[in-house]
Amino acid sequence: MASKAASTENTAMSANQAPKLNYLNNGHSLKSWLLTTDHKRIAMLYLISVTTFFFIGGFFAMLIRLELLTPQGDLMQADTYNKVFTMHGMTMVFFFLIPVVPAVLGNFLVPLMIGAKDLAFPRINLLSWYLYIIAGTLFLHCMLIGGVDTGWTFYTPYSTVGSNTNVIEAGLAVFIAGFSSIFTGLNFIVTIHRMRAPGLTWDRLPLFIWANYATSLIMILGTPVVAITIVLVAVERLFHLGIFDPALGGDPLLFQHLFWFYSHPAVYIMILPSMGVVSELITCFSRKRIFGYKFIALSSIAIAVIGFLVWAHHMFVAGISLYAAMIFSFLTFFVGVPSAVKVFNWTATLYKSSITYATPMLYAFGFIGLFTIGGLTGLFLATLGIDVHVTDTYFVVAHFHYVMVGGVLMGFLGGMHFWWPKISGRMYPEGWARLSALLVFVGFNLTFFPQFILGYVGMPRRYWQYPPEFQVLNVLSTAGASVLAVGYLLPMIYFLWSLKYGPIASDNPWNAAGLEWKTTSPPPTFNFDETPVVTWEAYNYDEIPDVPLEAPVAR
Amino acid sequence: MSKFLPLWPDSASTMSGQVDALYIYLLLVAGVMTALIFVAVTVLAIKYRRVPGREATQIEGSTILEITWSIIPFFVMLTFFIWGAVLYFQERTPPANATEVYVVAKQWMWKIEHMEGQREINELHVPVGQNVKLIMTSQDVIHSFFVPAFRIKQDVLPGRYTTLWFKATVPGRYHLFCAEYCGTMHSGMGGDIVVMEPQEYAQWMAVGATAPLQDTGKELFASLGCATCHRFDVQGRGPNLAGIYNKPVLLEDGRTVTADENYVRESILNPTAKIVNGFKPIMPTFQGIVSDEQLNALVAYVKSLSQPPTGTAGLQNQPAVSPGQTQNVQVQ
Amino acid sequence: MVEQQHEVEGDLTVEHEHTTHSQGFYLAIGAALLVLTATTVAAAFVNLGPFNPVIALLIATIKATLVIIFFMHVKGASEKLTGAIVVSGFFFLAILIALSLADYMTRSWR
Amino acid sequence: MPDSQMTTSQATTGSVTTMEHEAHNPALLHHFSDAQQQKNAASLGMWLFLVTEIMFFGGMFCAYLVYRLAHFNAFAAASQQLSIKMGAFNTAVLIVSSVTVVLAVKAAEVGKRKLLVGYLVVTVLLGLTFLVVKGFEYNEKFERHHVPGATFKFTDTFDDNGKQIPVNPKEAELFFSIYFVMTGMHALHMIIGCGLFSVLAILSWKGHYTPGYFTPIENAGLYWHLVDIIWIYLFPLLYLISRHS
Ligand code: HEA
Ligand code: HEA
Ligand code: HEC
Ligand code: CUA
Ligand SMILES: [Cu+2]
Repeated sequence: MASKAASTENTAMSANQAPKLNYLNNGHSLKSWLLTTDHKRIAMLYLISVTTFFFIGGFFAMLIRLELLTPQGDLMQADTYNKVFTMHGMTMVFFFLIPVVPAVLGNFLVPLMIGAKDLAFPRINLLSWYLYIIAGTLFLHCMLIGGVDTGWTFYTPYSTVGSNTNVIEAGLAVFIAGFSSIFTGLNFIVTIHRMRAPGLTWDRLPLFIWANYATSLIMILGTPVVAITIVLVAVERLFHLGIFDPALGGDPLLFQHLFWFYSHPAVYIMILPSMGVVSELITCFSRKRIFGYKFIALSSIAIAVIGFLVWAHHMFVAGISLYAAMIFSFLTFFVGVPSAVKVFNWTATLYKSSITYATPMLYAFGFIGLFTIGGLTGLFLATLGIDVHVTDTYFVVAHFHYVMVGGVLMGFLGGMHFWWPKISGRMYPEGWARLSALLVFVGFNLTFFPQFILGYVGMPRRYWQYPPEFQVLNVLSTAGASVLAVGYLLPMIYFLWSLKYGPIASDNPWNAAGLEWKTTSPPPTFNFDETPVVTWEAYNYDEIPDVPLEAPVAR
Repeated sequence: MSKFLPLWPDSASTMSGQVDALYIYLLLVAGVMTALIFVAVTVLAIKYRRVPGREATQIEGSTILEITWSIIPFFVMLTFFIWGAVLYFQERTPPANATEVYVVAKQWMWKIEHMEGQREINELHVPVGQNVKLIMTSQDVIHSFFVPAFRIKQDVLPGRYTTLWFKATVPGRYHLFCAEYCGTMHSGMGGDIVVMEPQEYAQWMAVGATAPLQDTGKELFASLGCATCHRFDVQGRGPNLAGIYNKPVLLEDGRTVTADENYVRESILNPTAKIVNGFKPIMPTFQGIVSDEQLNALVAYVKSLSQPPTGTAGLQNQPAVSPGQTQNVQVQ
Repeated sequence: MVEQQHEVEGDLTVEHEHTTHSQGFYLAIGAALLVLTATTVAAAFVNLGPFNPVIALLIATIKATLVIIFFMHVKGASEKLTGAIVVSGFFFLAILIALSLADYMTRSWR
Repeated sequence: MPDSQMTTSQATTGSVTTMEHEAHNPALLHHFSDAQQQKNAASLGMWLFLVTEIMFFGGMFCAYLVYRLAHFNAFAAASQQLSIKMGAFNTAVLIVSSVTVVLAVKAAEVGKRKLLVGYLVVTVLLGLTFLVVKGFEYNEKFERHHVPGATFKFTDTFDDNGKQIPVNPKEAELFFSIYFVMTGMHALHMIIGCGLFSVLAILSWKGHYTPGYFTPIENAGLYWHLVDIIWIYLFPLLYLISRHS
């Protein structure tokens, strides 16, 4: 349907050469977008929708920070605050962070990087976006009719008997979003197995593909469990089929087991694709093959698999058995190893390289630094004796923002800058981009570093009011959040600006190695004019001339 | 703790120093690792910045390096695990001679029952130097008992008991927080732990004491008809409950369980869930008949039927002696 | 109805090996499944102590394996990948159950 | 369902390529290089989907096991209120339907259109039989107040031999909660399966499938077998607890 001859309607292009038919100008009607099966267009649909949800979630974050400026709960009611942080968490996790890298960059890049014309099931891909939109709309509706206040974790029995907000609707939204994510994962796995270009063997795959493969495994194996868990909560609320109800001899901790069986691996759904992005960025901007390709590739799989063995580290004080706690703590440390392998290999790649400080690379540096801090504090939490004190305090809040915002979001922004020329055919303004990278980094640390201290001195999370001695640190955090907000608004503005005014990008502005750079920018609807045949390893930067790159030379 | 910019929490229990020590160790390791990576990245990024004419040298990787930097962090993490697990074991194993206090949480308050019968709300008075074991349950949703100055925390669940123990070391008033999100006034569900010198504590105890908890339990035991089946002289239709607490019980299906608080609680609420070997499943359920507070009293009574392992055990075994008096003897 | 059991017809466009078995074979497997069902029911009424659930699950597993291997053509037909996927599905389910039970079974330990 | 979608052969994107597909394989989509690749992709996709189904039910099986261990006596007493006759009958019905499905796939493979349609229709009928029996069972539960909630009552504390096991009705309620959730989810899958096969039967009748292309039938078959397997476990776990005592 996207195939209407488009050249006639194509007046928006301000290029000097005749624009080639590409996925963007191949049909301009709304219908050609809403019914597209082109993975690149679906990626763009996702980009628009997840960005929307990011700003909604960010809006709630600002409300949280404003409320916490003073110790008394004076900006809003306690109930309102509870809804605000719940909807912040749910929006950010289920409607932003889980889909963000796989569904936007993954959707766009997986077929391109493996030399395929599209994902294996293009219509399921579109279906998965629609599911996401249905879920998102439902969640928005849920917010408008009063929201939900269970925390993003839906803990029973509060979610079944305690709360009188719209738990079922929010649950249904998460349930549907889950299926969207399952279909994305399924599509990726099949595509990676079945659609690789001739010669593209598993040991030649870009690390981004490996990362998305590992992510997809988690999506397929974990998401159904959270889906059924949420169904059980809904059923308990609706029909009083008490599955977790202690009055019937049910165990509320069983809910937590089932929930975290998915939701711990889910944090790797978030981080793994971003790690894949970072591998791409580091190699390109240091003009080097990656150090320890095999180990980085396998560590993604290792993280995905081991990630399923550690879930009860969220339940150390919840009342699980002493021995189970020890087993889970022990297993948790195993996830640290493959993560460490990645960090060390990225660092080693820099050795004897030739580094350009383009914006994507700045984000990659930011990722390494912040993920290291976030990950190491994860080890604090995995340490039993410490977790007892810091669990459910701001220490945990700081930990996960370091990995999720400092890690995933940094990786995503780095990737967006890196592939923007491929996506849009335009360059973004480098100067502004570097400024915003700096703002994000500084603002981020100012926001979340004080929270580590807050947590250790004992400020519990999900608190609407707090003892006055915690105020100074909270003020710092709120100040940081305002800087952060500016840092996030900037890219949004200049990306939009560059769509019209940015310099036209060449097919391969960074001189990068991946297959995605071997087609035009933006790529044609079926990606490659002829199917590429791969005869080289990934990141063969030794064979690519180190000519000056387009972007850092300010245009 | 600075009242303006607290950077470190108060330290007021035997646990807090130990947790701090481990925390400092972790901070050191994490600090070193972070510094290492930050410095490495910065130095490499500057040293190998793009210079026209110089090309990157391609290096493929090194298995030896990979193994080294997998194994070393792993062993470092192993030290975290071991130290942390030892501490946790200590945190989760109440000493046998601890004074027991029952805690009932509900939205959004803490109800506290001392063995001596004292009741408090949102405040817990304890003497310095005394091991205190909290036996906690919730009437509605999950809450969490959190005392930052003691570095302890435990979720409080509906339908069962969880326990927590501490030994306060410094007199003073410390925050008690609810750390598990439990609804509207979650952030208001706090209170104070008041740690007192033993004499002061004894005075406080002496005021307003009612019947000791296990006495209430004893009355209930009679009035609810438990005593018709559970007799202490001859074998009744139910097992003799004297001395069962904390002892292994052989069940009908061959399993053995320890008769801890949760077992006693379950035996009253869901008697058929675990049937004692040699008995018929005839005990009726008391679910919905006894309240959480009454349950606590019954459990306290059943426990009081067991002789304590050592002579210096908690107060609950000498109901005859006035609490104030014993308290002085108690303090070690 | 089913007169001929010819394996191949002329107009195949996909060169794919035939994976199915004969009709009689399927009926035999079906019969075996029915017999096993009867066995489970019967076994449930015999007191085998702790082995009752074991037997029940064992028979169920045999039945499931028959269905997977012969009806779903995991053996012989498709590649190893299919087998790997089935196995990994059950493997992660086993992790869920085993580690959850690791908590429940040890709660009363001291 | 991943593959039923492919059956609608209006290969929408890339209108040029739709013309190129091979004569006997109307559903070859433009982005696959050949029919074999498409078939392999579809089958891999289906198997992955089945894994998600395993995990979906797996969550419930996990809950079931945990509670069965904690409340064995109540589970036994409650389980004995279920009708073995209906359960066993339904098990048999499902097994037979699995046979008809596999025969349908075979018929498709050798291009016997009428036979294929016949088997599919029989399968749907068997599926409906299962659901009707299930309906009777549910109805009985309503009548006997075995449906969890305010009206729940559990006084039938006698086992098959007339021995009394007084269980806390609350624990029995827990069993019935799990019973309804698990069998309900299973029934939902049966309903979906019946719908699926009805559509496939119509499409087969219209001659959509050839020996060269019958992937949707194969994949729907796989789905049906999985639903069967889940019941194979549900039956002993729910109906056959401690029947001997
Ligand atoms: C992207 C998301 C993400 C990621 C990647 C991680 C990664 C990790 N997380 Fe985190 N976590 C969350 C998101 C994430 N987490 C969220 C959202 C929560 C809270 C949920 C809620 O309650 O709302 C949480 C909570 C959480 C808890 C529970 C806290 C509590 O509630 O009490 C724990 C406990 O073990 C934990 C541990 C870890 C560990 C060990 C890792 C590891 O994977 C980290 C591994 C990385 C490294 C270790 C760094 C790199 C390594 C080196 C530089 C090597 C050097 C190391 C040594 C020499 C030791 N996390
Ligand atoms: C991807 C995940 C993600 C992301 C990106 C963020 C981003 C942020 N988060 Fe969030 N957070 C979570 C996931 C995330 N969070 C989760 C899972 C929880 C737990 C919830 C729970 O307990 O259930 C949580 C909880 C949480 C808390 C704890 C609440 C509590 O326990 O009481 C706080 C407090 O500071 C916080 C702050 C922030 C801030 C300041 C940002 C900033 O990074 C956001 C910056 C972005 C913007 C600000 C948007 C861009 C700017 C605009 C839209 C301009 C217009 C805005 C205005 C100024 C009105 N978050
Ligand atoms: C009808 C008789 C009867 C009544 C009334 C009764 N019980 Fe029991 N109780 C039994 C029997 C029989 C057992 C052993 C079988 C079992 O475990 O269910 C038992 C077991 C117990 C146990 C576990 C004992 C062990 O050795 O492990 C406790 C604790 C207990 N009862 C407490 C109580 C309390 C408290 C009450 C009153 C509120 C009470 N019982 C009322 C008959 C009774
Ligand atoms: Cu009680 Cu939070
Ligand atoms: Cu986790």
